[in-house]
Amino acid sequence: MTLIGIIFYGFLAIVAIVSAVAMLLNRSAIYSALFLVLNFATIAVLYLALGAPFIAFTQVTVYAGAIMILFLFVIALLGAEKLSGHEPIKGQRTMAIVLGLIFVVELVLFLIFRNQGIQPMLALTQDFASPQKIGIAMFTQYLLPFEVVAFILLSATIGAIVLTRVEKPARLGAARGKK
Amino acid sequence: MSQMSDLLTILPVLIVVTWALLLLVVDLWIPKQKKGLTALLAVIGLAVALGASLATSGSTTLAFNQMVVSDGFSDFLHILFLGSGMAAIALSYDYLKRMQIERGEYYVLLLFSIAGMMLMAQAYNLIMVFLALELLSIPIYVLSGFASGRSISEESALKYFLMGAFASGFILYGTAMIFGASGHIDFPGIAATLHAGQVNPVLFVIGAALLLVGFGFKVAAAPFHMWTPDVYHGAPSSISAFMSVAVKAAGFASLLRVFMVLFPGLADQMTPILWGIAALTMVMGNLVALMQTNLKRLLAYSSIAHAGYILMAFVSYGNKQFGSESISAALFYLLAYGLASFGAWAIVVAMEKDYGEGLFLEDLSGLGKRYPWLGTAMLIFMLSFAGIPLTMGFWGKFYLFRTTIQAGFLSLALIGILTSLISVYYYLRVVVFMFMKPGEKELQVNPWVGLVIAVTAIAVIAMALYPGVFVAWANQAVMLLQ
Amino acid sequence: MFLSETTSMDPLFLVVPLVVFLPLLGILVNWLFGKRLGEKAIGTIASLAVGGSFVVSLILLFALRTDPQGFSVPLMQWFTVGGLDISWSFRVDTLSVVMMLAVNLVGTLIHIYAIGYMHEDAIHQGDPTRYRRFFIFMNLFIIAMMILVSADNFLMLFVGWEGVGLCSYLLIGFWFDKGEGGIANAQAGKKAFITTRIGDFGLLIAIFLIFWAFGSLNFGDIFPRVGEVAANHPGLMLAITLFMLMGVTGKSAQIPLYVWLPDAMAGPTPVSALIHAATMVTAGVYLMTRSQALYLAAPAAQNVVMWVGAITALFAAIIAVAQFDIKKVLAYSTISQLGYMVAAVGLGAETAAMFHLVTHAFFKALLFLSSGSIILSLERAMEEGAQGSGSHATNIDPQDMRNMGGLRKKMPTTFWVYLVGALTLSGIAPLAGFFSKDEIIAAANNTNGIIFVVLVAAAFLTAFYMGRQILMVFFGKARTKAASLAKESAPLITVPLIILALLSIVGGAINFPGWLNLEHWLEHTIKVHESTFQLPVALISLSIALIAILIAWLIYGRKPLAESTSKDPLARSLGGVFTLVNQKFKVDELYHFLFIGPYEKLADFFAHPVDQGFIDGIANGLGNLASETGSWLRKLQNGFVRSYVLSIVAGIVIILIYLLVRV
Amino acid sequence: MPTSFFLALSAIMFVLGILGVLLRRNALVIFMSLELMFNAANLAFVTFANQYQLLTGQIFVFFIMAVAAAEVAVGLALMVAIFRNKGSVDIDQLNSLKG
Repeated sequence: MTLIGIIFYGFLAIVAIVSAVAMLLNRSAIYSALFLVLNFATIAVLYLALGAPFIAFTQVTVYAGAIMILFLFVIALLGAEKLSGHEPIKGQRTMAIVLGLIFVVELVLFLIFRNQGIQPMLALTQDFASPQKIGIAMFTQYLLPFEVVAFILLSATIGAIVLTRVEKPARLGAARGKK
Repeated sequence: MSQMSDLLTILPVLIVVTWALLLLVVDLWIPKQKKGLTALLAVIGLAVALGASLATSGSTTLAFNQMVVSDGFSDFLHILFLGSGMAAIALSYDYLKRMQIERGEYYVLLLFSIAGMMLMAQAYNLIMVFLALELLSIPIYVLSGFASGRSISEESALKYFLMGAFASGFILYGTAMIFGASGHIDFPGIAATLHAGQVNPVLFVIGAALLLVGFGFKVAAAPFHMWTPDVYHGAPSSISAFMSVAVKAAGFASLLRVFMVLFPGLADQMTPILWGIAALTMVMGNLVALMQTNLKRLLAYSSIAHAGYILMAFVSYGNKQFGSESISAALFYLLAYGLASFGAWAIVVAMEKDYGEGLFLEDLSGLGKRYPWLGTAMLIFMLSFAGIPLTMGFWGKFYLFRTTIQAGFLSLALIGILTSLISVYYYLRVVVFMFMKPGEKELQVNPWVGLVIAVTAIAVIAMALYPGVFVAWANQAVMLLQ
Repeated sequence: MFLSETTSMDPLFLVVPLVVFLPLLGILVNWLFGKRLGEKAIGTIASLAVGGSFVVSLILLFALRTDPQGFSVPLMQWFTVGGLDISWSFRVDTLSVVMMLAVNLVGTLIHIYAIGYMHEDAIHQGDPTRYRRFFIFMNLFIIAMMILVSADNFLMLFVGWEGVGLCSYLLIGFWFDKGEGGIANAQAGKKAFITTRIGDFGLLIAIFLIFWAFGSLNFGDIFPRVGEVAANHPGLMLAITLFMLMGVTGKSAQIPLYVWLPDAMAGPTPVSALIHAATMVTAGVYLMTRSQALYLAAPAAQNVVMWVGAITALFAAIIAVAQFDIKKVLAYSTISQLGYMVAAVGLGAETAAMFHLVTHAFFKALLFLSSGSIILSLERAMEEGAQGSGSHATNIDPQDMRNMGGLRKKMPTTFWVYLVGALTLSGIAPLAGFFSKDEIIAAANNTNGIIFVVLVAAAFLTAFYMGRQILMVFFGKARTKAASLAKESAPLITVPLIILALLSIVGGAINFPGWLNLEHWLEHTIKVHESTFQLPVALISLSIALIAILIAWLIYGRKPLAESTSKDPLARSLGGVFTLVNQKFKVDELYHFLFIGPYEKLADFFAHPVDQGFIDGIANGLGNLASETGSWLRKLQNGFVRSYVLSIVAGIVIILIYLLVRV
Repeated sequence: MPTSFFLALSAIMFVLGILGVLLRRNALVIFMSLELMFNAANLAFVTFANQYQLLTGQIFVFFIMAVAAAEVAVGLALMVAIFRNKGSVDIDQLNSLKG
C-alpha cells in the first residue's frame, strides 16, 4: 500500500467520521440530513475501493438519493423544528458518552487487536461484482429473499398509507373539537 | 431455479401471503360496515394454511438453495403462529369496531406478519432470518400504531419502531461479524466451518453477542426489555396479545435456530451470559410486576418474566447432554404460556371500555361474581401463569426446572422457583380483585372473544391431563431438527 | 412391573379409584343440579359421596386382611418423559387405608353435621346461596386428601398436597366478605396460603432432589434403594429430609410456620374440624411416616424432627392457656397435638404417631363440632334477644369464652360430649387419647430424657387449658344474656357429636396395649418398633393430667368468673406474662417485622430505583454525584425511549466486557 | 491497506449511530442515526465480502438497503402521524406511558 493510498483512505475515513459527528451535533435537522448524505457518499467511494461498484451506486441512488430526499421532504413538511439543546434526562449525556466510549474501545479491541485473521484488502477484478453477476445471483440463489423483500416493501407501503391517511371517526373528531 | 418441491416446502407461507394479497384487493369491495367479512376471510386463509401445514408436515426438506428448511421444528411453530393468528383475529373483530379503528388493512398486515414469523421458523440462512424478522416486524410497528389519533397508540408504535430498528441494527452488525468470522451466512456452511475449526473465534463471539442482544430485544429479555410494558400498554389490546405470544415465540424460534448452529463453538462463553440474562429477566419481570396496577402492564411484565423462564432452557442447552431436552422444554413452555396468555388478553379485550381505559385492577372488581365462567377462566390462566399444578403452566415450569437442574444449573433453577413463588402473589391478586371485591362493572364479551377464552381455558386444563402427548410432540419437533 | 402385580391381585383392590371418583360424582351432581335440589338434598348428596368413599375404604380394609402387603393399582399412564415415568396409580397398603378410613369416617360425620350447621350459619351470615358452594368445596377437599393419601408417587402426592392447600384457602376465606373490616377472613385465607406455600417450596425442592438422586418418583422404586443411594451421597438424604420437613412444618403447622392455623379458624366450624384439626394438617405426619425409609437414613434429620415437634407441642400448649376464643384454644391445642405426632416420628415411633393421628381425628373433630354447636346456639340466642328487646346491646362475640358460662344445664348433650372430648384430649384413662399420647411419651422415655420432660409438661398444660375451658364455658353462671338464652342444638348436629364421642371413648382399642392391633397392621408397610406398655409412665402422665385438672378447678372452678368483662384469674397473678402469652408471644408481629416488611421494601426498591432507575444504579457505581440521586430517581421513572436504549447499550457493553475478559 | 482499517471505521460509525440515538431528541435525527448504524453494518459486510471474495456479502447489503427503505417509509409515516397529533417530533414528549 502506497503512501498515497493511505492518505486517500485516511482522508475518506476522516470525512466519514467528521460528517457523522457533525450530523450528530448539529441542532438543525436539515443540516443533519445533509451531513448524513455526505457520509453516505463517502462510504460509497469506499465501496468502490472494496470492489463493490454495484453497491456503491445503489448507495448513492437509494440511500443518498431516495431515502435522504424522503427525509428532507418530511423535514420540510413538518417545519424544520429546532429543539433546545437542553437535556431533560439527567445523566443521560454523561452515561451515553461514557458507554459509547467503552463500546467503541471494546469493538476496536475485538476487531483489531484480538483479531488474528487480519488480511490486506484485495483488489478485485472488475467483473467480480458486476451488476450482471449480482443480478444472476439474485434471481437464482437468492430468489426467495428477493421475493421476501418485495413483500416487506409492500407491507411497508400499506403501513405508511394506513398511518398517514386522515380518516378520523366522527365521534373522535367531535370529542377533540370540544377540547 | 425454483421447482415444485421448493414451493411445497414453503406452501403454508405461500398460502398466507397470497391470501393477504387477494384480501388486500377483495377488501376494496367490502363496505365499511361489513369488515367482519374481511376478518372471516382472513381466518379462513389461516385455516387453509394450517391445513396445508399439517398436510406437509413430517419430513425434513431444504429448499431454495438451502435458504429455508421445513422440519418438525418449523411445523410445530407454524401451528403455533397460525393458531395465534386466528385467535388474534377473533379478538380483533369486535374490538376494532368498538374502538372505531376498523379497517381492512389490519387483517392484511396481520397476515403479512404471520408469514414473516413462519418464514422465521423456517429460515436456514442469516439473510432469511433478517428478512423474515423485518417482514414480521414492520406490520407490527404499524399495527401497534393502528389506533390513529390515539396518542398512546402512536407513542407505543414510535417507541417500538425506534427501538426495534435499533435492535435490527445490532442483529445486522452481529450477522456481519458472523459472516466475517466464518465466510458463510448459511447455517450449514457456518456449522461446517465451525466444525472444521476454521472460524475466527473473536469475530464469532462478538457476532453471537450482538445477535443475542438483538433477539433479546425481540423476546423482551432484561436488560433489553424496557420497551415491552410501554408498547403492550399503548398498542391495541388484540395486537398486544398477538405480540406477547406470537412475536415472542418467533423471536425464540430464531434464537433457538441460530444458537443451535452457533452454540457448539460458544457454549463456554455464552452460557454464563445467558445465565445472567435469564436470572435478571426473571427477577426484573416478577418484581416489577408486583407493583403494577394496570392489567395490560401487569401482563407485559409477566410476559417478561416468562421470557426469563424460557431463557433458562438456553442455559441448560449449554450442557450438551441435555441439549435436545432443553429445547423441547422451551417449546412446551411456549405452548403453555401462549395458551394462558391469549386467554388473559382476551379478558383484557373484553374489559377495555374506551381505548386504553377500564384496565386497572380495580376494574376487575366483582367480575368473578357477575360472570362466574369468565372468572373461572381467569383463575385458570393465572394459576397456569403461576405454575400451580393441574395446569399446563405447571408442567411447563416442571420440565424447564427439571432440565435446568439436571443440566447442573441448580442455582438458576432456584432463582426461577423463588421468583415464580413471588409471582403467585400478583397473579392471585388479580383473582382476589375478581372474586373478593364488590363491583358492578359490565363486560362486552363478544361471542368470538368468548370462544377464545373458553378454548384456551379448557385447553390449559385438558392438555395438562396429558402433558406427555405434547411433550412428545415437542420432542419430535426437536428430533427432526437435529 | 405393575403387570405382574395386577395378575395376582385380589379384584377387590380395583375399587380403590372410587375413593376419588365418588366425591367427584358428588361435586358434579351438586354443581349441575344443586340449584334445583334444595339444601337438604345438597347436603345429603355430599355426605353420601363421602360415606361411599368410607365404604370403599372398608372394602379395601377387608381385602387387605388377606393380602396385607398391599398393591399398586394403576389407573392410567400419566406421562413418560425421558427417565421420568409417572402414572396415576393408587397405592393400597395398610398405611394408606388407615388414613382413608380415618379421613372418610370423620369426614362423613362432619358432612352430616354441616348439613344442619351450614343451614343456620348461612342464614346468620346472610347469604344462603353459598350453601351449595360449601359442600362442593368440602367434597373437593376429600378428593384432594384421597389423592394425597393414596398416591403411589411423590408427584401425585404433591398434587393432592397442593389440592388440600387450595381447598383450605378457599374454605378459610369462605365468608371472605365478613370478619373484621370485611377483610379479615380473606386475609386469614391469604396468610394460610402464603405460609404453607413457603413450606411447599421446601417439599418441591425435596421432590426435585429425590428425582435427582433416585431417577424416579415412584415410592416403589425409591424406598428400597435408600440404603444404596445414601451410601453414595451421604449429605443428600439429610437435605431431602430437611426440605421435606420444611413442607411438613407448613402443612402440619409446626414451628416456625404454624402461624396460619389459628387464623384459619376464620373458616366455618365444620372446616376447622375437618381440615384444620382432623385431616389435612396431619398430611405432614403421614408424609413423614410414608417416607420413613428416608428419615431412617438420616438420623440427624430425625433429631431435628423430634425437637421441632416437641418444642411445638410445648410452645403451643403455653399459648393455648391464655386464649379466650373457644376455637383459638382448640387451634393451639391442635398445633400442640400435631407437635406430639411429629415428635413421635422423630423418635422413630411412627406407629404411635399414626395411632395418635387417628384418635386425635376423633376427639378433635368432636371438640370443634361441639364448640360449633355452642357458637351457633349463642348466635341464635343473640338474634332472639335482639328481637325480644329490640336493642343492639346483645351484639357480643359468640366465640369468646368470657361471654359464656353455665351452659351445662342449657345444652346437656353438648356438655357431655364436650366433656368426653376434653378428657380424651387431656389423656384421662381409659379414653382413646390416653393410650395414644401415652405411647408417644413412653417412646420419649426410652429415647431422650429432655424430650420426655418437655412432652410431659405439654401434657400437663393440655389438661390444664382444657379444664379451664370446660369450667369457663359450662360452669358458673351465664355471664351474658345470650348465654342465658342458649338452647340445645338440633339432632342433626348432636347425633354426629354423640357418634364421635363414642369413637373417642373406644378409639383406644385399635392399638390397645397388649393387643397391638395397629402395630401388626402397619408392619406390612413400614418398619415398626414393638412398643411396650410402661406402667410407671402411664401412671405419671395420668396423675399429671389429674393434677392439672385439679389446679384448673382451683383457679377457675371454685370462684368462677363473675362478669364477661372481669379479668382472668391467671392474668391477675401473672400480669404481663399472661398478656404476652395471650398475644401469642407476638410471633406474628415478629414475622411481620422480619420478613413481610423487608420483603415489601425490597419489592418497592426493585420497582422504583432498580428498574426505572437502572441507569441510576450504574451511575452511582461510577460515582456520579450522590446528591443528584434523589432528583434523578423521580425523573427516571420515565418512559423515555432514550433511557430504554441506554439500558440496552449498557447491557451489551457489560456483555462485551465479560467477553473481553473471557476470550 | 488492511481490512481492519475498514472494520475500525465501521465500528466507529456504528457507535456514533448509537450515540445519536442516545443523545438527540429529534425523532427524525434519531432515525438518521439508525441509518448510520445500518451503514456501518453494510460497510462491514462489504469489507468481509472483499476479504472472502464472496458475492454474498454484497447481496446482503443490497437487501439491507431495500429493507432500510421500507423502514424509512413506515418510520416517516409514523412521525408524520405523531406530528399531526402532537405538533412536535420531540421524542422526549412521548412519555405518557411509563412505570
